[in-house]
Amino acid sequence: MSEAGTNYINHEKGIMSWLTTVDHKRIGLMYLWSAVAALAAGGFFALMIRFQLMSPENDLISKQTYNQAFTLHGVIMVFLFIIPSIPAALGNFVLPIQVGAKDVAFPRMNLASYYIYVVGSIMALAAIALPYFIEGWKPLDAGWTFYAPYSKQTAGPVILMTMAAFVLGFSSIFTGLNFIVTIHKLRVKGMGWYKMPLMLWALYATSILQVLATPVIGITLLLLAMERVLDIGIFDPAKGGDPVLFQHFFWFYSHPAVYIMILPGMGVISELISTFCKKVIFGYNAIANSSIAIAVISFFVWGHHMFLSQQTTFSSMVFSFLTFGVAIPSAIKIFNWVATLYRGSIDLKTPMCYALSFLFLFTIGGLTGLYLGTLSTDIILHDTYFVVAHFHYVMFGGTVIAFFGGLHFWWPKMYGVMYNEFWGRLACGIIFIGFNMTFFSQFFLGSTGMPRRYHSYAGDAHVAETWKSMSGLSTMGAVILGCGIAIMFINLLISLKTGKKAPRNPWGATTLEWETQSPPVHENFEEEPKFTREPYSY
Amino acid sequence: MSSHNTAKIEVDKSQFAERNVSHHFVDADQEFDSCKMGMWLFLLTEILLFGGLFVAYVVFRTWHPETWEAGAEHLDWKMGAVNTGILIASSVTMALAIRQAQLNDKKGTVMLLLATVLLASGFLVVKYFEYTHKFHLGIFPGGDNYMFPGKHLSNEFIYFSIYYMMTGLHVLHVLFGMAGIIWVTLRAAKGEFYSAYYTPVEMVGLYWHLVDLIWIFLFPLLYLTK
Amino acid sequence: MLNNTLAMLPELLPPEASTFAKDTDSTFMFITWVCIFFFVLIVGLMTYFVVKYKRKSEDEVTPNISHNLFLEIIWSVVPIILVLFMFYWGYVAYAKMMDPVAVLGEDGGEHIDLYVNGKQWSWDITYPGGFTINSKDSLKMKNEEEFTWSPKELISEGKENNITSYMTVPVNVPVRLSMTSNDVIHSFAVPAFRIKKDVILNRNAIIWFKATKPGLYIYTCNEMCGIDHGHMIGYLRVVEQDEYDKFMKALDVPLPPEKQWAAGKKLYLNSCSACHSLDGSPRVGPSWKGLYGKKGHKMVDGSTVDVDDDYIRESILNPNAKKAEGFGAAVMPIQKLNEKQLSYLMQFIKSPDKDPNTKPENK
Amino acid sequence: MSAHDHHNPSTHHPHVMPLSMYFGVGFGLIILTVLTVWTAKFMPETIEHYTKMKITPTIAIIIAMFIASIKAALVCLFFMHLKYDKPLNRLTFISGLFFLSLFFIFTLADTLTRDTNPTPAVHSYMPEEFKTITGKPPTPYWVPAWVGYDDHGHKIGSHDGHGHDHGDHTGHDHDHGDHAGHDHGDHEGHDHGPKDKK
Repeated sequence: MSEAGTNYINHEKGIMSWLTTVDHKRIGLMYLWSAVAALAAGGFFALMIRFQLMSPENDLISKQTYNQAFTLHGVIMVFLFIIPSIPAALGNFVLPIQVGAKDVAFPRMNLASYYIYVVGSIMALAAIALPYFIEGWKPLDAGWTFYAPYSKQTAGPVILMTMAAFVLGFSSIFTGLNFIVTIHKLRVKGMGWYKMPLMLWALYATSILQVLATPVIGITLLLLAMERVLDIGIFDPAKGGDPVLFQHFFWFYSHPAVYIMILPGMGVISELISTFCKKVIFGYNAIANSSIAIAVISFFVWGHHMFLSQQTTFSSMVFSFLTFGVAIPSAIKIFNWVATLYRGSIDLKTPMCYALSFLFLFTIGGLTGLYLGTLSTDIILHDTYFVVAHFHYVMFGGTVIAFFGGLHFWWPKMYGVMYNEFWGRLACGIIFIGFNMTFFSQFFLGSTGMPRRYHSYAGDAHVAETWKSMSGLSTMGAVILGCGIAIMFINLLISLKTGKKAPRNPWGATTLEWETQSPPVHENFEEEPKFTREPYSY
Repeated sequence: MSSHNTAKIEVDKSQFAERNVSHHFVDADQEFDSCKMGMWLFLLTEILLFGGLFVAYVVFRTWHPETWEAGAEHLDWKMGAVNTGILIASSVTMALAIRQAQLNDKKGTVMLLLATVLLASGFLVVKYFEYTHKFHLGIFPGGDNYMFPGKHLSNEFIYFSIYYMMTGLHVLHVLFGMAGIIWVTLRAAKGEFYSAYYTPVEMVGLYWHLVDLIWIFLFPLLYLTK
Repeated sequence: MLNNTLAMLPELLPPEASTFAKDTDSTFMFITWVCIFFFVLIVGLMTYFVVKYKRKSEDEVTPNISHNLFLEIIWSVVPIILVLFMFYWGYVAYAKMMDPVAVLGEDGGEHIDLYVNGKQWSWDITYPGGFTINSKDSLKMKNEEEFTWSPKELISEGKENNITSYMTVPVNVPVRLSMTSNDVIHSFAVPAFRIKKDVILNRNAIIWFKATKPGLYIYTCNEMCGIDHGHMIGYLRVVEQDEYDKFMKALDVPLPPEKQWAAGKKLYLNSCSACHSLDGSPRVGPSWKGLYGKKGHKMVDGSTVDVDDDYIRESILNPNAKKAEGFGAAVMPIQKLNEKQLSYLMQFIKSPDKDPNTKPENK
Repeated sequence: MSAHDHHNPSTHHPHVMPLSMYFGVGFGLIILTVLTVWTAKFMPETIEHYTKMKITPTIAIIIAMFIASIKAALVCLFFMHLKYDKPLNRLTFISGLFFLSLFFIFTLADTLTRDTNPTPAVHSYMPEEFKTITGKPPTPYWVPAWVGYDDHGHKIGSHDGHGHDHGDHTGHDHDHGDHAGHDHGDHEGHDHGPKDKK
């Protein structure tokens, strides 16, 4: 079919061949580097926040800049980085190969999704930059949640940013839609549903969420923009509207959205643990079904973000009850992964190091969720640093760590080179330490009552010392964390130049993507793939 | 599932351009099924997009039923009924256009698609008169713009906010649908669609039926509130 | 040993200063122990497995353990039972907090009603008698004073007005906060009391609490509300009943003369400006421009009066006794003002244009 | 169909419906539209004329939604071919309705139970800001099906003699003040119009 030595990277040359490609692998790479750029930007704002909060009465940056920093940190990390990171970057790359197809079901739509993402990103960038150039515009400071009526009142470019998020939503919908159809219709002959790699289950569950939840954020943001333009009064209490309704709308998407973020991470971890234990995954059906269960249940629980927002006690009770329903499938997954380790042949390669730190961090993230799902303890913790810490343990300790692990796992497949194991593992260790320093300290900040989004903090006599020392620790950790991530990417980038050539299957994994060459040829497989062995059969 | 009159139709090669299946699909059935499933998923997103507005409608209506009744007084249910009829008729012509494409009737397909566009423009014309009438009365969308001078309840504008949001979004969908129909009409005129390949007509048709579907609910909810 | 180790950790929770704290904290500690148990279990097993089953050779063969129904049932059912407990305790405590009338008794006992009004970017707490304490004052005051600040000393030093800078509640008396917002969403939180609730414009929120431990505590705004969100904090004192009485008395001390006119203006803006203009144009009622001191002010019934202190006083307290000409149809609501507020307002009416205290010669 | 005839598109065979089906369904839709209008506009009077029974807006909307659902089902099943389609597509559509219903149910679970929110304590020292909170937060107004409405859209039984003539589009009379007060009279949004004191 193709000459020896050609692959999807050198199959066509020139910048135009990339910009007009419909090859899912190339689109995956473009998504990957765009998301990494977003990570860098979001990280920059995160460091800005941390340096500001290093000591109590700090005035490193102005209040206005601080508010902008946490808003943009949230918006960029959520909409530009985490949501596309695993599904659109890694998922795009591996999903069609894992199902044994030549491409996703709608390749042109896939490219369109990328360009929509680019347009959305440019709009977001404009919303960040324009206030510094246009007279009368103020930096965006409504927080990534855009809660009405503050988002109606603030002078920042809320409309531009909500429209950016609206556009990015389409990108997300297109990716999800593509994945669902690809998994349903393009699986290689012989691959039944329960013979799919767990990564596919996770991506499938994610896609369901993307397709079903994203339109609701679309209409929410549209209504918010209309609220600002026309003053329609649906969310504005001054006009007889209901800001709590905005929160219902917002969280109907944004709660499932955190599962859009974490589920693909869980899929990656399933692959990693099984591969590097060289052992069949424990409880395949349980893990697969729990992915779907999480996806469905996540639609029932959004109200746990609103226990104190004048939602009625009745519905808080219902939401709290259902929230615990989502804890169970997550717990089941963790137990299954640990059980997979039992009597395995554990090889501590870099991706496995990430998988293990995922287990450690996600366990903390998941368990601390229990405090927030419980009604009475949520009263102490709601809108404090505890929530920030919990969220980062799940999103960073979960998704981003899984993303890094997956990136190392599939790097040889993407670029056909092996990175340096020593530096890879070292970076993983530094990230692990830096992360825990940054965010574990924030649990104490939150439980003692330090609210989030505070530019400076005094604290009352009882907790002033705690707040001061923990914030300082957190800032130190953030610096270490940033260094770790930098080392990781430098190591990966250096490998492009100097890395050993990767074999077809460097890890001894069982899924279909390892049966093609590294990097794969243009249409993925040199010859028609055959589904000869089930995943995880060692 | 075998059906009555399939597979017996001869394709006139002089009239139609034969089409190949995209490279990554195994066969035409797989391609058609994939497209259709993709379209259904897309329609789901549309349903949920409008879902938000319907939720807002129900919430505010249960809170302020008297506002709803007062607001609906200003709507002309006759115009709404006419528009409902127009959209139903356009749905019929759209469905028939797909049928004619399946039957290799190029001319019929094009004519029916054009009829659909025509009916859609009729819908827009009626909507135009409705909107301008309201603007004339001072009923503009939004709390600050609402300046209807007659007697009204203090929060009546919320009814019209929701009215304008719902119908406005629906009108946008009508416009997108029309663009889609014109696009497939042009392609149909070139003879690109025939019994084995009419996927775009079918997709645009599904979209158009959804537009009709949403109006079916909007009509009683907005116009027949009394 | 364990206690020593725990003592080295930073404080986990703020001091327990209300009746809610016990319920909440016991649930909190229960969850904490569950978390510690599962964390140690999971990470312990993980570490043990990683050490024990580290790959020794490339061609190791692993057993095919695909699942174990018994284990899977165990680790599904045990968490379900545990979270049901969490849910139940959490709900019971939360319901008590959200509507604790049944516990504290709306009419069954004494309670204090305070009004909390969140605005960008401070809290107004209104006390019986209409006195309002602003959170910014306590912030200022706290920065000036040491943490060892003692209200008793201040009173003995004659700095009563300093006391009134702090929101103050008595110990062991139920307090009901009716809360609303002036603009965007704020969230009133007192970590030491374990209470928190969002406040929304045009919407009322209620929190009950009963403080149990005297001291100085922080209260915060927890919902992003704009540029100064981080400064929308204040300090409140929990004091014994006798000190609370002193506090209420201190509130009752008249304002210093230079602040009285401003207080009157505030009253005007709150209650009078809708009907009485200051620029001479008639609204629902007569304008106040040049009103004071006017001789022969015509009434509806044809009589005339001189506008002096007595007339103004009567017009405020019994507004419809004498109506000015041209305003016969207007009905002015009776104003509920106490003596002090009345005197502030009258100072303002006498000289609506400028504060007489700044230019004594105008008097 | 074998995997070898990659470029032979004629493997797809359409499922053609008879013309009668399209016209039948179209006709049915028109009839149901007429029925909707009749039930909403004329049926209440007819029924009241003969049985003295009031058709409340709640009943009316339930009937209208029922008919609309039938119409929607007709469009989905026949025009959109769901009846003859793959079960997967039917499942897709139904799952959408399922998740939409979740959106409705859980949002309404909150908004319809709002009356459990307490009113502010009433004291003479209540600050201005609280006086604008009239009674309750947006009161859930779950109109019981047996409560009727009079011609002015007011609940039957609430005789406050404050008739609103909504048909009068040009009315500039004494109620103009009501309109002017609308800009800042936001709180009235929570009140029921007829009870406005102005």
